Amino acid sequence: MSANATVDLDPARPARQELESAVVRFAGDSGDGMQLTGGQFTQSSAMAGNDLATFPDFPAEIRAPIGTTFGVSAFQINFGSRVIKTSGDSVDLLIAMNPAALMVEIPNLRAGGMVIVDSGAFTERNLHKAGYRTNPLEDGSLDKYRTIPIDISKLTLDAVKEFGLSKKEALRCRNLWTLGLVYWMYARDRQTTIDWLSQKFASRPDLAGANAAALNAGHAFGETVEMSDVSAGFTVRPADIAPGLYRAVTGGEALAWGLVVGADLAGLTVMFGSYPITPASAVLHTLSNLKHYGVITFQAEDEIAAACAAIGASYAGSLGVTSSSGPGIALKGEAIGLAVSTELPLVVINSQRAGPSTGMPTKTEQSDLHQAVFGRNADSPVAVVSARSPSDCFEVAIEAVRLATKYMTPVILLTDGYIANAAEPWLIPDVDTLPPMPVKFRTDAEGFQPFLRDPATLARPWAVPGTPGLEHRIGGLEKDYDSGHISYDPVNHERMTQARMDKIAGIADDIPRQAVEEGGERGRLAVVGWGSTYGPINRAVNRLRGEGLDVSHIHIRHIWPLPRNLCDLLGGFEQVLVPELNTGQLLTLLRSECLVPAEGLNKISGQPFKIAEIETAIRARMEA
Amino acid sequence: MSANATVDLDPARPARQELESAVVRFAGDSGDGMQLTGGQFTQSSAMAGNDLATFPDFPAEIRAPIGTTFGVSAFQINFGSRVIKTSGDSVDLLIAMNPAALMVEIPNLRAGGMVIVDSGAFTERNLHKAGYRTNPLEDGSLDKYRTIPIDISKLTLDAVKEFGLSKKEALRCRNLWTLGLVYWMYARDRQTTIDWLSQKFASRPDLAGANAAALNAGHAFGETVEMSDVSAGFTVRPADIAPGLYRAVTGGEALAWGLVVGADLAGLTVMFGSYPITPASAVLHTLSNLKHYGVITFQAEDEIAAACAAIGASYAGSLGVTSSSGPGIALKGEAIGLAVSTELPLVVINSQRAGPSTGMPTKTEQSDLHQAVFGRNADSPVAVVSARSPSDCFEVAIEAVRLATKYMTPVILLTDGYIANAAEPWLIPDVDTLPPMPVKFRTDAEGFQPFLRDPATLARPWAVPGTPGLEHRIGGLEKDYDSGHISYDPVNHERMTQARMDKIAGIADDIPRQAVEEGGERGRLAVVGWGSTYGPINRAVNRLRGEGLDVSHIHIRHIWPLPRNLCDLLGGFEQVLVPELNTGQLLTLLRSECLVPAEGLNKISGQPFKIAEIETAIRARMEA
Amino acid sequence: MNVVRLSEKLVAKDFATDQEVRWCPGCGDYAILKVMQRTLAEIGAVRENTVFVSGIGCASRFPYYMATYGFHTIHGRAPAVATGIKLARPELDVWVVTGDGDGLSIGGNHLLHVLRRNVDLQVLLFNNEIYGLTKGQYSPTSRVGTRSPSTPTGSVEHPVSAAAFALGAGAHFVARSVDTMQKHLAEVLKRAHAHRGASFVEIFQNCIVYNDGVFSDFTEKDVADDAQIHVEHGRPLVFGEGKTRGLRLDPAKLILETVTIGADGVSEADVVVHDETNRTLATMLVALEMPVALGVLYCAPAPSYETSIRERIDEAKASHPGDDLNALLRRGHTWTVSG
Amino acid sequence: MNVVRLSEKLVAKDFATDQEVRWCPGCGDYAILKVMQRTLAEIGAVRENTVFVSGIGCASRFPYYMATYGFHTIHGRAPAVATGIKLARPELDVWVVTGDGDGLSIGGNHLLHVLRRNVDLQVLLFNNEIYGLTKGQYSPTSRVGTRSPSTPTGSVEHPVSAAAFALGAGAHFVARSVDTMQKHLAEVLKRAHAHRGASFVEIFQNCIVYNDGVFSDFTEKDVADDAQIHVEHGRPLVFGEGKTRGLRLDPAKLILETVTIGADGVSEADVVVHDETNRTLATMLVALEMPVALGVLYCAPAPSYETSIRERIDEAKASHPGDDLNALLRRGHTWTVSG
Ligand SMILES: Cc1ncc(C[n+]2csc(CCOP(=O)(O)OP(=O)(O)O)c2C)c(N)n1
Ligand SMILES: Cc1ncc(C[n+]2csc(CCOP(=O)(O)OP(=O)(O)O)c2C)c(N)n1
Ligand code: SF4
Ligand code: SF4
Ligand SMILES: [Mg+2]
Ligand SMILES: [Mg+2]
Repeated sequence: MSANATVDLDPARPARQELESAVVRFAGDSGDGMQLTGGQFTQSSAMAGNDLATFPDFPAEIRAPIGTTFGVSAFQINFGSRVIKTSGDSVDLLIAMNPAALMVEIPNLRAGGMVIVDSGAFTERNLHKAGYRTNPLEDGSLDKYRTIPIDISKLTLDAVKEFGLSKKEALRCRNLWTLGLVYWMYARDRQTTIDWLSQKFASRPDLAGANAAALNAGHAFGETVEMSDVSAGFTVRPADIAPGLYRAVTGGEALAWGLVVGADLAGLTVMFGSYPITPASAVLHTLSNLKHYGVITFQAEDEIAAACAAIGASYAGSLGVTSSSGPGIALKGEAIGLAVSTELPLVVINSQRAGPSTGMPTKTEQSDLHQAVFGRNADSPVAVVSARSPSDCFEVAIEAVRLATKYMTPVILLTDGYIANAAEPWLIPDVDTLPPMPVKFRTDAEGFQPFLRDPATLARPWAVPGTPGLEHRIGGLEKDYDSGHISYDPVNHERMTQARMDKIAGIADDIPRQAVEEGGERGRLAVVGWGSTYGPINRAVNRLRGEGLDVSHIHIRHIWPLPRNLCDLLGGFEQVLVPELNTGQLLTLLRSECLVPAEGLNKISGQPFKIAEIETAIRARMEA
Repeated sequence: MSANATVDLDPARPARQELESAVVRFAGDSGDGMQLTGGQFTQSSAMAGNDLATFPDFPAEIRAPIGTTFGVSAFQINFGSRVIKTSGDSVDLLIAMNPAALMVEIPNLRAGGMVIVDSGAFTERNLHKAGYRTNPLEDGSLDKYRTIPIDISKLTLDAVKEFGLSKKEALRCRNLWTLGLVYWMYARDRQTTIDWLSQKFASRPDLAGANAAALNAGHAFGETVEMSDVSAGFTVRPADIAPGLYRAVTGGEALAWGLVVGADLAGLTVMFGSYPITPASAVLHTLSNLKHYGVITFQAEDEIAAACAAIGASYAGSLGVTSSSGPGIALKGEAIGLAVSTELPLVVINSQRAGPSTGMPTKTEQSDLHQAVFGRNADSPVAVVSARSPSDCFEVAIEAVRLATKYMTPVILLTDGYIANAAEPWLIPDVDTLPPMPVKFRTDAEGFQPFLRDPATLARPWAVPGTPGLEHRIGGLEKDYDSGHISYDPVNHERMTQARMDKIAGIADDIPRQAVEEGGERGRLAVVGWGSTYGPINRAVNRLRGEGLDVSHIHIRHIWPLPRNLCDLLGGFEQVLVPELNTGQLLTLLRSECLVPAEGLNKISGQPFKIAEIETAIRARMEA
Repeated sequence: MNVVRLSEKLVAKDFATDQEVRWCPGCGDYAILKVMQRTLAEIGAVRENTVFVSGIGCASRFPYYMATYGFHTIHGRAPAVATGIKLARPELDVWVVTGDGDGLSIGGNHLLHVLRRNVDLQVLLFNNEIYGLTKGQYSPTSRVGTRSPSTPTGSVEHPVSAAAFALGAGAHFVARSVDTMQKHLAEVLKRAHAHRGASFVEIFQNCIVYNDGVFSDFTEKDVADDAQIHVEHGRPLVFGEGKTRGLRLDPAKLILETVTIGADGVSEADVVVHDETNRTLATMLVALEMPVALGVLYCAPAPSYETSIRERIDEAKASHPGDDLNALLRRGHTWTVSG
Repeated sequence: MNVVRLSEKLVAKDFATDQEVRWCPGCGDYAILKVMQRTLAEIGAVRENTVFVSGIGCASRFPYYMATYGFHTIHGRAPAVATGIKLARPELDVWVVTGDGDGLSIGGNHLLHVLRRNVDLQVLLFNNEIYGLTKGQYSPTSRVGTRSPSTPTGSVEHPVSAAAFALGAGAHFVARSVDTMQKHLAEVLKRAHAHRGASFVEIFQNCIVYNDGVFSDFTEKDVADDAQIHVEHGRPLVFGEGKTRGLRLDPAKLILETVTIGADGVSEADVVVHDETNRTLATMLVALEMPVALGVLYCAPAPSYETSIRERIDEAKASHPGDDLNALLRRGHTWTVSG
């Protein structure tokens, strides 16, 4: 279909076309409500039983001038009747609310994909602001897409006329009109959104009504004004997913909840010290709303104070947690070293973003692995774990709490900007069935020495101020192995350094053996990933295995120490490929620990991998 | 000879015994002037033409209570007619000015070694303070050494009587008496010390006189009161060392001077931002005295400010240098990332000490290599160089300045507490013969873009405020490759990340190929070291090669990037052994970069390697 | 960069870059930018000798919009970077732009020390009582009860007063103005520029998105007269319509009380005359909640840090004539080994 | 640790550990330690509920010598660690010991914020105007001209006044004493302990090795009477032998001037009466160079941070009765997939 495609009124309505999955991307100005729109569409897809993954893509600016390309805000959802693991390589349906959105987002649309534009927003002025010299709706530049220009502005104004809103307010309903149309296209139910509107605008019934009217009008437009390209619309059947109670969850939320649940399983309360930073603040915000679970959030004066306050809280018997992104974690290095030396539990969350330095705060990257494993002065080993998806953050947070409290050690939890903001459906666990992992504070004065270790875990006792008879002093100077007093003794320092190493290394016996996600335990190629690359790697391997390629996917949660069997496992493959959103950081570990000639597949563009990129790389290695 | 050995008056005086080398250790209370004594003995040995290496060993406390073991201050010197590369594994002659010094230092004395004690200081009270239950001069516990108790206290009081000093002042001359005796033992000239005394005590001629009298009395004691164990004393012939003008230099001094000379060769002045910390402060102190060379030292409020001020100075066209030890470097991580992102020259000096955390501030370690190479958020590559000995600091400092200014990059220079304080003789270079390496500031506005790179070095232009027409803005956000403006473009970020990596990697073409210090270019075993382990590794390999073992010594100055030929070189050896004063940090690099099954030899006791430790490890591998 | 050089006197727009300004529409930062560009033109600033240094935050985007040299550094550290610039090149005219979070939260210590050391910089703190860039968390200057994403039920912390902090830190120049008071702000910036040493200027700045109207109780036109007092050295501290109200010292309570001239036997003579060199007066003015004191509250020049440092260097050079680097390496004890 | 527990009242030595005290012989820190141990006994402190938190420096070795809980943290960060302890366990009695370098150089920002937030801690700053532990470099409180290894020709920086800084930071309790004034110091410590909120105490402490006698102009016995004024709430500000000298307000210059009672028509009524709740008075007292004001200069209680935080938590709990963790995960929109 050509760029001049318009509405086709042919009444012979064919049946809805069935799709296995679809990727829809809503894009508009920051003020156009695209995130809300996407959120509503996500809910309705979930209700329809699809599996799904979403990714909100905010502009870097707080509120850029209207109509500019750098003010474009987008929300992408991939939903289907099959298992969905990424928010989608390329877009099937793009919604562009203005020329800037079209300009920025059109490269994401697959050739032959569909784009719905609000032609009413394609004014001279807006075209100019977006950097168009000619109108793309007219110059043929969209020929390779199926373009559906609709004057959504005008249709919205018409739809909400009766509510007597100002023009500005009325135009704010454009997103709901559009959502209505998209609902019709995928045969979605509108009720949840209407309910949500009346709740959201409880104090402004006119707005609630107008928005609902716009939603309905958009829907009706689809139903009545049949579009040749859409025929009768699409359906996406429910996916075959485990039964149970679901919700959508972002990484930020899941992490926060995992911390609270983990602390509860350990019998502790959370003291969360943080300093705002993109994209880590979501955890702070979520936890700040959980005071009724006893959670204390402390917005410190800086990252150092945040880490130190968390250490103080752990010392006093709470679960000290601190959270930041790369630049902030850099500042915490010295304090983390104190927690290593004093052997106090501490969970350190790093929501990674693109760097170096300030970098691109709103863009994702996996480039703080080196920093997590190696980034402190002296030999100061810590445990490092990573989350692979939004919902995985919940489990990983509990695991971090378990390791920190059981081994009296800092644990660094790596997540990233993609996971923090992306949402996916989550089969809500029953907290009462999770295994408790209660902490035992030391209370017995008999034989107590603050750094005498548990022979099994090598953890020192946790003796909390307020406990009579256990008064003692700790600090960052080297301590005598037996008495815990300051010691400059050479042999003792060697022994303590070794004990700190061994304690962390020993965690390898207390974590699951490394499993293979897809494919065999030996073979031609292992694709080894960690963190948020899970989805695209898994899909790529899955697809290529479908084609008969001998490739396996291994995904590492425990970055340090690595699972005991990992080197053996990798030894069973002819080639090892390590896709990472950095220049090759897990790669350093795998090569130095296992001496395997692993190769990196590196993307450092601030964007997640596309499935196709990984497929291409795998194919190249299989053909070689 | 037994512990009860006393002075023997046999007049048949044999000839002095000739020694190839000797290790003397002066030990006493912090207030006993052991560092000065050692310094004087060093000078006289140097004047005598010996090669030598020294190591001062201070107590951790500022000024511990008199007579306690933790207040013992020691100074060790190894001197000889052969090449000397370490301060010596074990001591041939120990001077113990009090029981605490004996208690602490006796384990360093080789079996059969000689110990001179001031028996006058072995009072009940002092024995008790040192933790002795019985008098070691009487209980036979020193049987395996040749013990020479002399009532130095009394002999000193006698010697200085005529100067009418208080008893306390008079006793302060004990060290000079002892020095006189040791001078006699090794046939040293006293004149330089007498000159030094009259200069030092210019305003107190009585003290100058008394100290000189004590020195002479100690010397006379040796000459007249012949000791059976010493016979006629020893001689150590001049070493075969290159002719020229020499001085003794500590690592701290050499580093400071190297920076000033390096800056001068580059046509820059030094702006040194630092915050005091042991053992890094020596560089700050030395540079603070060099204002007449235009050196600005800025004692900042903390390490972050120190690094940032250095960055500001570099931005403004000075050579920004910042210096600290591990914990302080941890704090600088974020700022170093800014210098990586803005591509400004910056020299970062890390005088490593034992950790983690505060650790053992006065003890040496090599455990910040991981931090230097990997310890920042995101992919933020920097160059890393290391110094192997006190005098080597001079050259390495110049190299750091060269790389920082030529490549517009931070360079981390690793030295350590051992090197910072140890001294060695140094053939003073003629600065006028050093190759200039002038910096060219950008002044031409034509075609100027702040991040457009030099095609050869990939360095960006250095355009200094004050230059008309080049006004521009830089910062830590990602920049467009061409225009230098803020850019969130994915492809650009990938390109810039790669360019930053390539720039640092390209330095490998601009540094010497890795040479082999001792031994062949292929063989059974390569011992690969870096930094201050140079001396013991070199001596060990040298000795064992003397025995015919097929072992080579490779010592790495450029830690990052590694020399181009290194992996090939290592590939030519059956085994690679990496001795380090850490748990295996260079090891990580060698294994991951070269995929060689290198093994670590690790010592984490806050003490340098002994030659024997390395010999043992080499032998074990050669026999296997 | 700006390759075009003008021989004639620069005007405001010569200080604007070609970069699109990316603050939210209606943000108070725009107004400050405009005043700054005009002020630089008016004081005859030389573009290449002028440097703007900032940390991180909305305010800290400022350098990108000034056609001078500029350095957008890292969060909180601009004073330290600026100190290094000034030490290296004292002849440069260096402005530091910071926010209430950048300057008083993470960067409080550097602010303390740059003011104490009296480095010759102009430090402009854009106080919007909120973290703008990170989307609206409360800041150290936020009032008790501020609701924000990190304090959904309202903050409990006592805010810090930027000007009181600066005085406590030993600042030698402390002034205040408001984003929208274009003339007043320009005058304050000129005074700050003229002062040799660290000049601290707090600018009340409206964040229209996350803290809109937080200063309206004294900045709105209809209340400004009664809610602001514009201090001027040597002039009585009067305010209000017709300048009929004034500040009188209550010597018992040691506070400034508001009086109406002519009422209750109060005459103009009772009103305190502003003495900008008096630190106690400045402290009392800063402590006033209503009216809000604006203008140069304190100015008591003292030698600036980089000047003193340079003097030491010059002295050292003078006292070591002809010392070259070979002399440095040969100072102290040396010996010759002959071949 | 101390396994022996006494049932009777503890005495000073019960607060001493078995660790050898490792300050230089003659260091002022010994005297402070002695007073602290005695004071804790006198106020009936419970060892297990008392925590000493310090940074790094000679002063910061303090916790090792107190038979309570103790945490020797990292340089400058003790206030932050202490804040975490207090948030986790408000019932603990937490003392922070810091030095002029630890507290005002690297740690200045944390000090600012802990004072501003009014966390219920006693912060004792041992001011010896030097970096002791790192062997004698000048510190932010060192006077201009201080010769030290990093300032061989004398420092040029204007020192910060610890107490003025604390007042500028919004501290609610500011006091001063001297290491060797055992009785006075004990009283000040008791007052600090009694104050709920952050209590800031500057203790002038002699570093016998690197800065000996730096306070002798007002601490030596023969000058103390005339060089010190011991302030007491509600009492006139008098000093000198026979308390014949006093401080009078100069309302024009807004300073406290020294007068002799009985001379020049000055009567006791002219002397200012100390009001520890008056911030301006405290500011003026702190600014006095001679006599040096000692004692509780300012004390104006306000809700402490951890109390307010705990209140918020209790309120939140009360308003969400019966919320369990399953409820948390199920809050908001959910849907059921049936099998
Ligand atoms: C080390 C570090 N920590 C945190 C951040 C995130 N951050 C950026 S700006 C900012 C606060 C901004 O507030 P303010 O200084 O008041 O500036 P405004 O945006 O209000 O102008 C924060 C917390 C960061 N960039 N770097
Ligand atoms: C991060 C870090 N920087 C620097 C140091 C070195 N350091 C230890 S104590 C100290 C200053 C001590 O001065 P002060 O706080 O006045 O204590 P004092 O020794 O005088 O009691 C310094 C710079 C350190 N331990 N850690
Ligand atoms: S968030 Fe606030 S301060 Fe930041 S640009 Fe927008 S209006 Fe201005
Ligand atoms: S150096 Fe000074 S402050 Fe430190 S222990 Fe010695 S005398 Fe006390
Ligand atoms: Mg702000
Ligand atoms: Mg001090």
